[in-house]
Amino acid sequence: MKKTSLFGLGIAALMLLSSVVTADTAAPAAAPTAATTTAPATVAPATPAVAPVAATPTVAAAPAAPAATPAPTINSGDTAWLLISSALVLLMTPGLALFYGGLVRSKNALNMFMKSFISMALVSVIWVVVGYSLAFTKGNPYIGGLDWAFLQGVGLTPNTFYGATVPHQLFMIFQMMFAIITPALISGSVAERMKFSSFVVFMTIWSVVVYSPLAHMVWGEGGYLRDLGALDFAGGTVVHISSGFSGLVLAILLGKRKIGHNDDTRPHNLPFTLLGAALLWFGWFGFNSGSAIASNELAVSAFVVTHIAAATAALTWVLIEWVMYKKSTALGLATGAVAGLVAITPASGFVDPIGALAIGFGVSIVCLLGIRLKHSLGYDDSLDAFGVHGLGGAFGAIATGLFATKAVNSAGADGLFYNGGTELLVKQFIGVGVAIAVAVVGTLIIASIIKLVMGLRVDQEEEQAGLDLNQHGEMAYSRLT
Amino acid sequence: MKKTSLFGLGIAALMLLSSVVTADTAAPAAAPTAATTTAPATVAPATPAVAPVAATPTVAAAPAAPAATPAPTINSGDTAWLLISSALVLLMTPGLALFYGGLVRSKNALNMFMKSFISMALVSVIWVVVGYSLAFTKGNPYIGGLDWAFLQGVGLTPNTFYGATVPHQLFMIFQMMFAIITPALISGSVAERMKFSSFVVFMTIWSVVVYSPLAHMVWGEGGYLRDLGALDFAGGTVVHISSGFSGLVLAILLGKRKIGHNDDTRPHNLPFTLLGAALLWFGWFGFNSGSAIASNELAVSAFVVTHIAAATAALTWVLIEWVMYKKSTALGLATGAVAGLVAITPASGFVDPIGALAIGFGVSIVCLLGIRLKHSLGYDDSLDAFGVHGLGGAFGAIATGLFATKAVNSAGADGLFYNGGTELLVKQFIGVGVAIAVAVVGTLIIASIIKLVMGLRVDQEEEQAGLDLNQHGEMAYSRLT
Amino acid sequence: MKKTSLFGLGIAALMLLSSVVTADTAAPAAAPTAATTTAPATVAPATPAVAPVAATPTVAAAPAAPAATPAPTINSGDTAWLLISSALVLLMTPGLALFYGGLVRSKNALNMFMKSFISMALVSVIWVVVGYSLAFTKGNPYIGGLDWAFLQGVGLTPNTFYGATVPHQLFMIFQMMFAIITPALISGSVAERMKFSSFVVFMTIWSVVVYSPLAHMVWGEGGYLRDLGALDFAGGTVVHISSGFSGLVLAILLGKRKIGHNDDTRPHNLPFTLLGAALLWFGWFGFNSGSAIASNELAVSAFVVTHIAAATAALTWVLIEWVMYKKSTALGLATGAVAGLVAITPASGFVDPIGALAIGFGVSIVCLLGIRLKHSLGYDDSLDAFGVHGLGGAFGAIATGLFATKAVNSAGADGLFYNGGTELLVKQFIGVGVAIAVAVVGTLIIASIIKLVMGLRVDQEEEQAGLDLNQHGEMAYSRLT
Amino acid sequence: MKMVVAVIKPFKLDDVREALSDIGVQGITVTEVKGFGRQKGHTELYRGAEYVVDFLPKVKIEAAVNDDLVERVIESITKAANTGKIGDGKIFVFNIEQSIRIRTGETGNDAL
Amino acid sequence: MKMVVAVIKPFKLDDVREALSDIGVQGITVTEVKGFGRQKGHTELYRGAEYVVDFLPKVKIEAAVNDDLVERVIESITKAANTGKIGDGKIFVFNIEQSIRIRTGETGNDAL
Amino acid sequence: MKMVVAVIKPFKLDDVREALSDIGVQGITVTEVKGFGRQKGHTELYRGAEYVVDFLPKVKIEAAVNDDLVERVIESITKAANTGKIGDGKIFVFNIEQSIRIRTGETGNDAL
Ligand SMILES: Nc1ncnc2c1ncn2[C@@H]1O[C@H](COP(=O)(O)OP(=O)(O)O)[C@@H](O)[C@H]1O
Ligand SMILES: Nc1ncnc2c1ncn2[C@@H]1O[C@H](COP(=O)(O)OP(=O)(O)O)[C@@H](O)[C@H]1O
Ligand SMILES: Nc1ncnc2c1ncn2[C@@H]1O[C@H](COP(=O)(O)OP(=O)(O)O)[C@@H](O)[C@H]1O
Repeated sequence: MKKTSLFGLGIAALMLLSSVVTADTAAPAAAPTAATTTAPATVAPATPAVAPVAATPTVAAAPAAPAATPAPTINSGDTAWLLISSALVLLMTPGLALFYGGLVRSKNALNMFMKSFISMALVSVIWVVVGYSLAFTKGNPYIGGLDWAFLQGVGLTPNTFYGATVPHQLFMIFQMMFAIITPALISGSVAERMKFSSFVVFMTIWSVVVYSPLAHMVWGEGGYLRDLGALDFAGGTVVHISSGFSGLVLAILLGKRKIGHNDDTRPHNLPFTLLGAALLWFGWFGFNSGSAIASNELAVSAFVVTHIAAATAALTWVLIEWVMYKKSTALGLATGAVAGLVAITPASGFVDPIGALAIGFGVSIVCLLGIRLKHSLGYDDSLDAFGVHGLGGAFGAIATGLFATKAVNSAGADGLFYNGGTELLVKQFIGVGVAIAVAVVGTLIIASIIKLVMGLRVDQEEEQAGLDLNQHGEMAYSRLT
Repeated sequence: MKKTSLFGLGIAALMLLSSVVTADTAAPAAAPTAATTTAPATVAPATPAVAPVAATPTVAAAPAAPAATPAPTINSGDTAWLLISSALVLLMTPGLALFYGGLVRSKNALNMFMKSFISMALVSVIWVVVGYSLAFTKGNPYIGGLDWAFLQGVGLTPNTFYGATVPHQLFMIFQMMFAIITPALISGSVAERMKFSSFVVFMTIWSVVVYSPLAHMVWGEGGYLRDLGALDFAGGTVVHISSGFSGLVLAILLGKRKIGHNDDTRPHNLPFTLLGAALLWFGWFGFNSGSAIASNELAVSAFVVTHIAAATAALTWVLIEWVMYKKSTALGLATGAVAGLVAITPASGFVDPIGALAIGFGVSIVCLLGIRLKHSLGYDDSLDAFGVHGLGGAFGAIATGLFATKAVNSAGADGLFYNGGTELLVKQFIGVGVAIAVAVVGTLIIASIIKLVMGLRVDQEEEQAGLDLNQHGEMAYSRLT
Repeated sequence: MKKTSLFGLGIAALMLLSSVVTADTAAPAAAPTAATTTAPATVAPATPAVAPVAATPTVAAAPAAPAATPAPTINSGDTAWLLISSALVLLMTPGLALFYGGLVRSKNALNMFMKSFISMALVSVIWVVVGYSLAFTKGNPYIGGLDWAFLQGVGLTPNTFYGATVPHQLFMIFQMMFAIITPALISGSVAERMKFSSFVVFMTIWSVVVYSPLAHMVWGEGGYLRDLGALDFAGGTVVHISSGFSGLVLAILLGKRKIGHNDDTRPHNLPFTLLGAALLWFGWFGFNSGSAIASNELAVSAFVVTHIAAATAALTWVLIEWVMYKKSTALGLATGAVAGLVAITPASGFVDPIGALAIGFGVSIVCLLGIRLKHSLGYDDSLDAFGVHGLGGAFGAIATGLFATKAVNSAGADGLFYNGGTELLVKQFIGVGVAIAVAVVGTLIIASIIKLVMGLRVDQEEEQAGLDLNQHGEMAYSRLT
Repeated sequence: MKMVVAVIKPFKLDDVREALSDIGVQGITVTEVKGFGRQKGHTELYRGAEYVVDFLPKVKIEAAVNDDLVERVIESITKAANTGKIGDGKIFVFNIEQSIRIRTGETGNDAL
Repeated sequence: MKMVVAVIKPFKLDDVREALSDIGVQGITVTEVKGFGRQKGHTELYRGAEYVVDFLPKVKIEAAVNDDLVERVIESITKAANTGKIGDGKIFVFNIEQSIRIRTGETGNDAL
Repeated sequence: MKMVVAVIKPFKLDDVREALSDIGVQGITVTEVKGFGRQKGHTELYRGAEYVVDFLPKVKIEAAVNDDLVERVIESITKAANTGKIGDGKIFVFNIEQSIRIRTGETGNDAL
């Protein structure tokens, strides 16, 4: 019975999807080579080609070439950097698993690991089947088409729109790694109580109906926010706002964990959390710097500001703690670093080191205060996916509107503090608003249906015994020799 | 007394070796630059240069250059990718240590770690002294010579046969990392009972008399299986079949662990195992994609299919578990992922994403069923090195004969499902057969001699107390504050 | 009150600093492009440009180009390798945290982690503000100037002196990672008793007044030891001698830990230590090989000798243990590997594989014996930062004077064993002497002042309860489910 | 004085602790233990095979109390730790011959 | 009722548990402990130096049993845990004044 | 024979062990426990918020001794474990009805 209804749900979702999709996919998804010339045309001076800019600031010769290039050539250095960047971004998901896994009680540790690791298995396959196609074929402004389903047509020659010097498949797999970590981030809000099966079903649908469309709007050819000129270099809206706000909605729908007054809910293994934070930091270089889709000046700049923002945010967090409590915590340092990385993500291709210092400093204040909201408002954002990724991502997206400068990326724009007026800032707010809307509405619908069909939460006894045992039939540690 | 006999054994092995070797090393191992022209000549259209193909499918211009190139030039992008790939493959061995270490009881944890880590120390030195030379100098079809012993003549200019655009030493060190992890894999079959000293002696001899010859046959210039046209892009036979089947033989020779009916033998730290799986997955990108010996389309293709196979296999495994038990385990996901990575290894330079889906799907079924064999047949393949690497490697090698396509790699061949007939499939079976034969016979002989001379197994009391204490004089954890 | 005095201390330090600095910064720090022509002039044949050699042995054409190159061009392969190398070196600091963290009792684990992680936050910001500028602007032979404070003028075009083919910011961030790990290394000498706040203050001042000047002398344009011709490819003096000897001084000033006769002070988690060693090894490829500032033959050579030295040292250590105790320890293997990596660091751009074997073999003997000194001399170098990094670094620097060969790096020199006479050896001794002097004097002054102002050590009760709780308000593990 | 020892389900610790505190028990000592009893262990999975783990994590509480508090302590624990399901655990009462507070040297009931 | 407490070598736990189960002991509670005794600790190595660790991992078993079962319990444990080597451990017997099954409120022998 | 049970501060274990050894106690068994008592737990920090952890790590020592050694054992522990600060812990004495050395089958005082 339950199975049937679930199946029905799947069909419904797919139908919904195809109705959105088919309208536009009939229109010429076009030869990918034609895309480059089109893109600049429609976006003109006001609308920069965001993340995968072929023309980096210092390469003045680039615009001269378009007509002459019959077949784009692979650049081995760019390819090397994007290959390793893809691997680095993949590593972030186990990093996240460690980060989250260390923060829960040991009886729920494997469940946290699994809610990240399953994404590596599941979303990868979804991405091959439809996800990449829905996100990156031309389609309409809100979603791509199905032309690239099962990676048909996604070959080893470059797609000049997305990356003129690397094989198209490489861009595809790099983007896959983003699609993997995003739903895994959500698991931080639902820790210690959400059914594994429900989370997996949620992740499946969410990846298709929330992530892919949002990625399309922000990064896809002809995407609404891209064409609007809202800047998101490496996924502040697509990855962090979307996961953070979806987490918040889920946390509210799930309700609070059953925790006694004096129950010991402390992190069971902070060294894991620190190692996880380190792997996230390490991998984030691929995330942000790899988003230059080249091994060039822009990649270097993104690398540098990413690191500076992470360091500054980490330092800011522990300094605040020091002022408040005369103690500096390891978790605070780790949380600050992650917050800094989140906030710099959308900005990383557009700001300079000074901007990075400012963003890193600001985000720790925002997140540290933001996390306290849950105590007063009463939702159980267990591991602060919303507090760090939702708020940090929103802060970063808006800060991009303040600190962006064409001195770093001529394909970007100038922010408020760099003589750019409020134009970019307004677009950034629109970007944030759209991302929040898509995430909240999408999650509300998906989660409500799942709640109805199969339930969202383990029963109380299972919660007390720990999710590892009853959801996975395993325990993280065996103690007797 | 024991020492003397061991010494004798060493001498005997070396003599045996040199008799095989010397026959051919007198023949011109030739100036490395001459090799390129020779290689294509002998292998002609029917015999593709396997892993290190200079000419990738899309680079049509490549064949035009041969005569004009007086000194091959280093490509910085290719070099960068192979440098980082080498580092990635090295990281797999600690990854394996974590994977295995987490699976045993805590009293044997360090022993598992050591059986991997020691390979990083020991096999590296062996490789410098004789291993690389025996594997990659021209020699005869079954083993190379000693020309490159102590890396004499292995310099910083490219060896055009093995990699025309990277320093020869880089190819050497990349291959070293493969030689390191392979004997470490075996330790999974002998967990919790094999003497450390015996394992070290075994590893030393095995590396020289099993690994190097097999690597020579499959990848070495003039190697038997290479010239036959059996395909093994990144080591399905050399690494996985060889270690898996050697593990099986050792497990049988050792006998079962002494374990009481209700003894708690559960993994003592599954988060370690998951982290290990993640590092393996991460490092495997270097393993497979680095085997293109260039940062080009082939590397990208190998990267993509590697990831897809891993993800698909992981997903398949947990789905089977779900169907069987309504639970999905973390260990299952990790095991599936590793099985997928194993199976795609030989195929990674020859199949497309659809082939990767198929291979990933198939291998989890094979391994999940295969592992059950040990319960019925009664050997104690403790951590399933045979079940995952032996069976998975064999499956992958055979599947290469089904799914290989020249559309991905013109230097490869077409498999059964890609209009290639059974020709390739037959060669693949031969490759599998040879690898099994070499591994089984080699291990039988080496292990039997060691058993006689110094014994293979710790005594019962040591086994009960745990190997960490009596083999290493340490314990993994101290509990009292 | 204490705050005020600390503030005064900061002011004083800065004033001292500026007096040293200002003398020279008035002089033309010059347009960076002019630097290349100057550098060769002053250093002539006898004084090689050390680490960042533009001219690698095989690139004979390099010197011909200077006049013709109007704007240096970015090489994507070199950039890719330096990007990933920077990430790799960053990862070493968490690796170190794991290495050290696993070695202490669990009640002090987070404190060890924090003493490394804080450096990622703190020193990064210091480096941006003044550190890089003090180390790498031209300045005088002992310290650079403030021209590049806040990274003003450190842009995305190459600085031809430090790296002609990569953006200047990339060289800056690569060097930042070295500045981060160095003070973290010191924490191994002060484990389980030094106040976190005092360590942070120490680290801040030390980074500015010890690290930056030393880096300037060894690597900076016009630096004293660089111009002298003392060789330190990747930081044997700057990183390892400086941290090791500073650690020794601190350990003596702090006094011994309060430990009962039979207190259990065993490592609380050796798997962490092993994982940490693995991450160090992995990251060290970036450290040494990245120091070629290019993806070329020199990078490959550095990679190869780095690995060989690590492996040989690890093997040597466990063999010595085997001879002494018929046991080989995991900690011994890890310690040996790190010692090997330390010793090869200064030599890595100058020696060949045979030199690497010798250095790896020698350093384990030196460190194994050296560590015993503490038992007889009575200082509590808790985790042997001095024993491994101080002694190992000194050994490596001197060994560079023995094994260096121009066959590997024409910009280097020939050592005693390669027909170079004692010239280089003498310079190496000078380099070692200067590094020790700067470290010891600097640390003595800084630590003495801190001791006076705020104390160095936690009180006895805090030490007994463990530093995690009272310094950080957290515990590493929670045990009750 | 009596030592009341209770072996209970781990997640009930907090309830029991509070219940004891409510009736004036000033201190307890808690140990993590593994219990074998009528409540059979659970099955776990290992690479596609099921197997039984025959013990369960339990928590042992030790409370030294004044003789006249014993009955109320038993009652409190019984109530707070009860789920009605098998495996709720046991209470055992032992006689304490002497008790000393280390800090002060106080003995007997004063030491509790 | 008596509480039979045995401190044994960890790897003997399974044997002892089975032996007790064979003679009808329905439940036991097990704790990991460190033992100091005549059996000296072992030496371990730390960076080329040897040092003594003076305790050994042991397992403590607690079985509450009917008075008339005590002797057989002692006998079973003695037999199952015996290796004949130093450090095999001890058995101590205590008197239980009361026992209660939390789930049912049963007391005395019925509670075991 | 008596079983002297002491709950002490963890870092005092070594001192207590040595003190006991000095007066001829041949063996002890040690367990890590969590203590709730008058000594309030400590505060910890979690992402910018403070919270109270209401238990403290303690160590439980069990020493079975000859009747006439009991007083000296108590004295030794009291002295060695004393810091004068709250939370130093307690000593409880129980009666042992029987004791057996598993290895030899010796009973009574000979078994200790
Ligand atoms: N005879 C016994 N002696 C010591 N501990 C016991 C005994 N019987 C049960 N226990 C402990 O009590 C726990 C619960 O007992 P069990 O028989 O499973 O259920 P119930 O308490 O409902 O009868 C066991 O897990 C074990 O720790
Ligand atoms: N007097 C004692 N009180 C409590 N526990 C003891 C005592 N003596 C020994 N034990 C426990 O019994 C274990 C074994 O004792 P030991 O003296 O080593 O050997 P044996 O049991 O062969 O006499 C010790 O490790 C300790 O845990
Ligand atoms: N009534 C009790 N029963 C069992 N254990 C107790 C009792 N009271 C205290 N303890 C143990 O003794 C420890 C110290 O007691 P506490 O009241 O904090 O300080 P003090 O020993 O100075 O009176 C507690 O942490 C607890 O483990």
